[in-house]
Amino acid sequence: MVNPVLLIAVPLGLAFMVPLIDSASRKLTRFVPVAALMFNLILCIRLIPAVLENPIVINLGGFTPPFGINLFVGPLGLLFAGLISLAGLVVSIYSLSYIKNGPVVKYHMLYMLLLTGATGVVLTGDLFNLFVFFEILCISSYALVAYHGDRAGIESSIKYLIQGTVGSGLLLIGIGFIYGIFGTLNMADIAMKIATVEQSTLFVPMILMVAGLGVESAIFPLNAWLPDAHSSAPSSISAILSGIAIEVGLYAVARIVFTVFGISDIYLFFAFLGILTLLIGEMCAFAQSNIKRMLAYSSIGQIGLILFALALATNNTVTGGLFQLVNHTISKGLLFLSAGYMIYRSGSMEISSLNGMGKRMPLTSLAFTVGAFSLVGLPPFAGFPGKFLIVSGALLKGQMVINILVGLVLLSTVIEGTYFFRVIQALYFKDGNGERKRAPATAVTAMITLMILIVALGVYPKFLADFLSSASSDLLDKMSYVGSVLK
Amino acid sequence: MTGMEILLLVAFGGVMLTYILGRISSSLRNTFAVVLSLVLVVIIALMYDKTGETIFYRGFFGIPMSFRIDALSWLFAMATSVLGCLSVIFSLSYMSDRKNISFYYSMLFLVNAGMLGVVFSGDLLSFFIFWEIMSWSTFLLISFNRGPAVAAGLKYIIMSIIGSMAMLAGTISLYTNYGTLNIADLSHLTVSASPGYQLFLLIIFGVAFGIKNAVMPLHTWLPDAYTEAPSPFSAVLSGMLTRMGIYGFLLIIYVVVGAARFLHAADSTVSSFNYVLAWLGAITIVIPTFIAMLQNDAKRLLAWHGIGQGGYMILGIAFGTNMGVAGGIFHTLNHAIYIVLLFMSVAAIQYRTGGVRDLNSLGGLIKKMPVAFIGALLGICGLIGVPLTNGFVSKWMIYKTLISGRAPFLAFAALIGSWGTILSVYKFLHNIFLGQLPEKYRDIKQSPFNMKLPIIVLSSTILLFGILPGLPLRVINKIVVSFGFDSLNISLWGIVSESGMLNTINLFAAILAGLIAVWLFFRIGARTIPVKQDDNYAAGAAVPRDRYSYTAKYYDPLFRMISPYLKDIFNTFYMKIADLTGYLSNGIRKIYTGYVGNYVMYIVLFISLMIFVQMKWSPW
Amino acid sequence: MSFLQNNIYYIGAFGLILIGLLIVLVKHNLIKVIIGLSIMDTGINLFLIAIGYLRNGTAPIFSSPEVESVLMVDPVPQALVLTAIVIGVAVLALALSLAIRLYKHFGTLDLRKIKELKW
Amino acid sequence: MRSVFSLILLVVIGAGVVFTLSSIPFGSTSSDVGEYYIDSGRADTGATNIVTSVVVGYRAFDTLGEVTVLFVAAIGLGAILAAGRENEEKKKAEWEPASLVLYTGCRFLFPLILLFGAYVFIHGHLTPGGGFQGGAIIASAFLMVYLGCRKKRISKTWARNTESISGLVFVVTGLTGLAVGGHYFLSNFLPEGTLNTLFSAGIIPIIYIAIGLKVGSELTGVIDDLIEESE
Amino acid sequence: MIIIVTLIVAIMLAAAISVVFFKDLLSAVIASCLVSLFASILFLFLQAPDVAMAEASIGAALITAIFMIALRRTRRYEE
Repeated sequence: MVNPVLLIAVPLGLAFMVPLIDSASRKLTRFVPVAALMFNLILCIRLIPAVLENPIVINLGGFTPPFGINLFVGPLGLLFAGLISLAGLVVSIYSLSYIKNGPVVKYHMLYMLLLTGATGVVLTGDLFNLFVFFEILCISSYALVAYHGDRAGIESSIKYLIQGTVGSGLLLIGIGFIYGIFGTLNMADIAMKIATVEQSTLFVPMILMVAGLGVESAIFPLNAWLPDAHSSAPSSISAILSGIAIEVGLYAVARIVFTVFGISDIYLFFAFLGILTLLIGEMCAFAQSNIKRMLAYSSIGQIGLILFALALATNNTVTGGLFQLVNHTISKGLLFLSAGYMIYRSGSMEISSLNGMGKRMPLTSLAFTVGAFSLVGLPPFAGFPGKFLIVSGALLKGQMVINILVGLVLLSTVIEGTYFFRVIQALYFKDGNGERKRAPATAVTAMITLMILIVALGVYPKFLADFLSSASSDLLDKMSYVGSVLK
Repeated sequence: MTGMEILLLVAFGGVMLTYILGRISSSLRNTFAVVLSLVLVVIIALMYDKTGETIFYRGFFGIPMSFRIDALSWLFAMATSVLGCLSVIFSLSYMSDRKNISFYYSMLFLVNAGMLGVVFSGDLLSFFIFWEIMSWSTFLLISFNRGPAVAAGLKYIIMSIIGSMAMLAGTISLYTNYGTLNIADLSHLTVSASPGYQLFLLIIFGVAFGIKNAVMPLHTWLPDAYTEAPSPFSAVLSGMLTRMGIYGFLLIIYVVVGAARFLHAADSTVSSFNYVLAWLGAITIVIPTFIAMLQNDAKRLLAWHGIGQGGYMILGIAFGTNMGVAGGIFHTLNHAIYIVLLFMSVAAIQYRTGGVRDLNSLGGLIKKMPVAFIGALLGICGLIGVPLTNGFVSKWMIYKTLISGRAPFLAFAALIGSWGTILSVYKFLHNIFLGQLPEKYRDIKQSPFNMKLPIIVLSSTILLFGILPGLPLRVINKIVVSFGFDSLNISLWGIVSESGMLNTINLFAAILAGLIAVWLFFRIGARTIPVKQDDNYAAGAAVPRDRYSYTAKYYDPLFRMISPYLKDIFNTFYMKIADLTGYLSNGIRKIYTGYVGNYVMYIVLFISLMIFVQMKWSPW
Repeated sequence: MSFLQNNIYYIGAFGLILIGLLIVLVKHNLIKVIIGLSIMDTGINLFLIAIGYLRNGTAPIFSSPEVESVLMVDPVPQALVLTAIVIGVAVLALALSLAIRLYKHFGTLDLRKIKELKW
Repeated sequence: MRSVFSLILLVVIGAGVVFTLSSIPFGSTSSDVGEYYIDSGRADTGATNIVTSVVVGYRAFDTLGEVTVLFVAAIGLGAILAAGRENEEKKKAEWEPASLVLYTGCRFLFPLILLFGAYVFIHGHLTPGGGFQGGAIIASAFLMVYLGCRKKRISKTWARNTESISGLVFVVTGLTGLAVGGHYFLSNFLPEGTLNTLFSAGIIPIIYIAIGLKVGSELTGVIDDLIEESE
Repeated sequence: MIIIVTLIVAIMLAAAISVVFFKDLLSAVIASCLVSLFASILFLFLQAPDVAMAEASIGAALITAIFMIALRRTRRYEE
């Protein structure tokens, strides 16, 4: 059996090695992330059968869980790890040609470490360890947002940094409270002991932790960094931030709220929060004329939708939410990647500057169109099954409040459709000028891979549904989580 | 593989193949397109009188997706494929000098395939999926012409998404309640549904289909879309695509909910829904028809008539007797035939005049383009419902239903509609074909053969169905029976019923006799001398030779009288909503002020608000 | 006095945290905001250590192998704080390098004037 | 106005915190995990400094992450400063040379401080201190040289290679544990030796030395980058 | 003992608050250095010598140095 700790250790080791490799051969460094993420992807795929049978619990350093740190590789964690490797691989291939200027070696190191941090967050079973990996994720994204060193990048990076640091500070205070109350940092251990403490005591730590993680996961009042950072980062990084970083944040929120605390009184509140995030994100995106900002706000909206789905906490909705999450990673990645080259060619982020791109860059425009269709939830693309599952799960609950929220979800889809179709019209049905020029082969490879994935998932969602279903029970079934960690 | 699977495979496979062939050679693509559309017609024709259902896919979370064929879907599929075929043939020369023709053809086939998928769907899931495919591919075609078409396409797709979201909600609600989406199963299961739930289903699906069929308050996408789309596609759009809404109404009211069983029970909620729907249909007849009268754009005029005629169909279907439903379905078919014919005639003229469709700048083309004239003439005869054209039969059936169903106001509304139709389409015919020929059109040619062919085919169909309505009515009767109504008594020549019957052969004889009499009268007693058109008395002033049009202000006093009442207030209303959404969004995004201290403030505010609520009320 | 005895460290810790937050909220000079973040970090560290304290405990170090386990303070928060301090300095260094860049681009550190990205 | 509003919000948060703190009385909480570490830390890891046994033994994975955080920050800082530097012309500021006393003092003190730093991290498992503290002390030695001797610079490649080699040592030690030491990442595969001697506690000194070098070189690199920037 | 601690806490908080009011950023940096320094003394009181060492060497020394380098490059006084 392969050991899941390699998912973190190998990219980390390779990242440490990059300066040495770099002094040996300049060209080789660019391919290090590709190799590392390929390795991770293969590892994830090989782990699937074992994980579906039983979650793998790795005790690091050989100390049993409440005393040592453990990795918990359940279906959910593996789903995220696989998604991170997949998106990371595709984007790293894209970056090969997209990132040409600036300190390229440092870019690839930071990029790899960002993904390592994300993998660590989703696999760890220890609260403080989660914080540490979260910091890796955050700090590398601060640096990557400012990668180009231009005005916008630096400005958004510093704003992101301030908010992110406040958020992680709050998270650390929450962890401190939790340690003070329970005397342990192991999530399974805390989950087991949660019933021994009066509920009201746990409120402040929980809200601090949710707020801290919420900053990264872009839940409504905490997400002000997102549009700036996503719009001014290099497009490959925007794709990763949108597709991986905020999802991982959401994972952490869900893990803490559902598995660790698991007190169902608060779930409905999160459903409302999700809808609020969804509506605000979509409406702000509606009013944008800058394409990357529009995509960024749309990410906020999608996160709201996923949060709503997770917060309903039934197997169906969580499966749907996870499906939507997978879809969002792939589609938004595709959108950012294709938009990246279109912006590169046209030299401006205004939607009007993309007029007539359908003629000049047909494949890139097609990629954008497919991504947009998928995100809006049109069949036969990957967005539809997710939306279908979410709505059906929510209606199955049969509560009037939730039915109304579902109505709002559908309403927001209309808004989302409007602004995406506006861009598609600009691409295809408005006249622009410029010469016809293809995106480079690496970028095309990346986009075609994602397009194939979108269509495949849309046509045959069952492929993922079973796995997602066990992932959702991994998230919701607190007892089996506790049981498998603390044998 | 059953026939339906092969059919859909051919339809969707053709989309790709058309595009790929288009990259190779345009003539190859054109040949392939014609062959493909003919193949579709043949396959569907071979399916006549079959019923059955096959599951074709379980990959969507294990929900079985199936195809189903019965008389209803066969009729719609046949109409779709034939009109699609004619539209492709027509496009061959109409689109020949445009850009992106491969894209045009493949999207046309995609729309067609989507419609075929919709009508052959055996469950609501595949129905929804094909419906969506149909919707977004339509969107890509409506904006094909660029310019103002962009706004039209956006309007269309927004309303279309609203409709499909409503449909999604309804579909999923059915799924969560009954655990299946198979239409046949659902029709048994919904028997026990509460009246409230039935009403909910009808309303939520009604929104979706009402938008597609442009029922009055939901119609605003249609005029722009019809006007701006490429003309051969406008024909498909108005002939079949819009009428998928009618198919949907039939499916939801009479198949899924099964309203025929209890429609006329005293306390049925469904009957009140249908009553409201019938009134909406009546409004949809009257107002758009009169708005049509105000139009000076040939396609826009036809578009408004498209809405108005949709009202007749709704009226017939909603009234819910066997005669009414049959009339509604028949009118759908007839409308498809004559409106496609009219659009094609307009398109032929556009083709030769370089895209002109302004009624006031055309005229006198009758001698230049006689085929188009005959097409337009027969088309408007059908539209009005002149006896011996197909429109007459279906309108007769609807009138008869309304009168024998004691709904005088509805009947009156329908009648008013017909009156308005006559006024406005006469203007249409006159301004294009009669009157004076402008100088610049002195030497335009006949339209090419592949444009004439569809016009001739459709014109003869109008007469055929007008004289022998029994042909389509047999199929329609089967549909009506399958809904649970009593069978109609149909002969090849018409309909036999207890209170008054329709016999078109008698009519034919009478009208023929009348025509002969009139012809003889004028032939024998002719005392006229031909004068030139501009040989006119104009208060002493010389009449301009080039442009003498006494039709520029057609019906002007009438316009001045009615036009203040005929503003499209719904369009204004929706535009207001869109503006409002824009303002609101613009306001909301102002919360991201750009000052990072505020952003941190939001974080702190969030936490302290939570803590405050918790400490004050302790809800947790 | 017993109130102080029981709460003085908590007061100190949360005093620092809240003052740090206050600085971030009301000051608009970037350097000051970063100082605020650093003060907040210090406060958090103090809070964590205070949680692990055991009255009359000794430092968790066995100065000779013979010493039996006496009353010792909890070592876990200390380990956490070691980590947190290093993370703090990492973020701080990054923030200051960004501040230098920002100053180069905008010629000011006043966050109210750095609002090119908004809405 | 703004500050008053902020104060109100912070007071509310403070109230929530006070409420929660009432269930964590100061100075009397004891955690099972902490007690376990104190009781069996020596036996498990062989370090007499229990904090060290937690940092490098029980929670070594955290430490790996933490080293990575510092690494990320150092690279990120380098990237940000480098990205901006590309598009501006180099200008060399004139440094006022340091006085002779300062110069000599710095040069004299520098090896001593280095030695002290090394001592701190080598004895991390025995006495207070460890890799982070030692690394920070080493970095401050370099800082002193930068400030006092002005013109001295450490070689960039040297620092970078130290950084990556020591990082690699950490990871490879962990992977070796995975390979030979009972199939756990970062598990101890070396003999624990006798308590309270320098060569004891298995892999802990190795890791702490690696950490010390890494932290030292990274912080030095950070300072170097910043100073270079400010020239 | 408790009085000393209280005094240290008071000074520390005073130093922290003074950051709000200093116009000279260098003074603010020094104040934050003081905060770290006193915090490290408190760590010592709380029986955490490791942390005290780390805070003194990193928090008080290195961070202050980095701040000062940054201040050299930017602007010393708050606008």
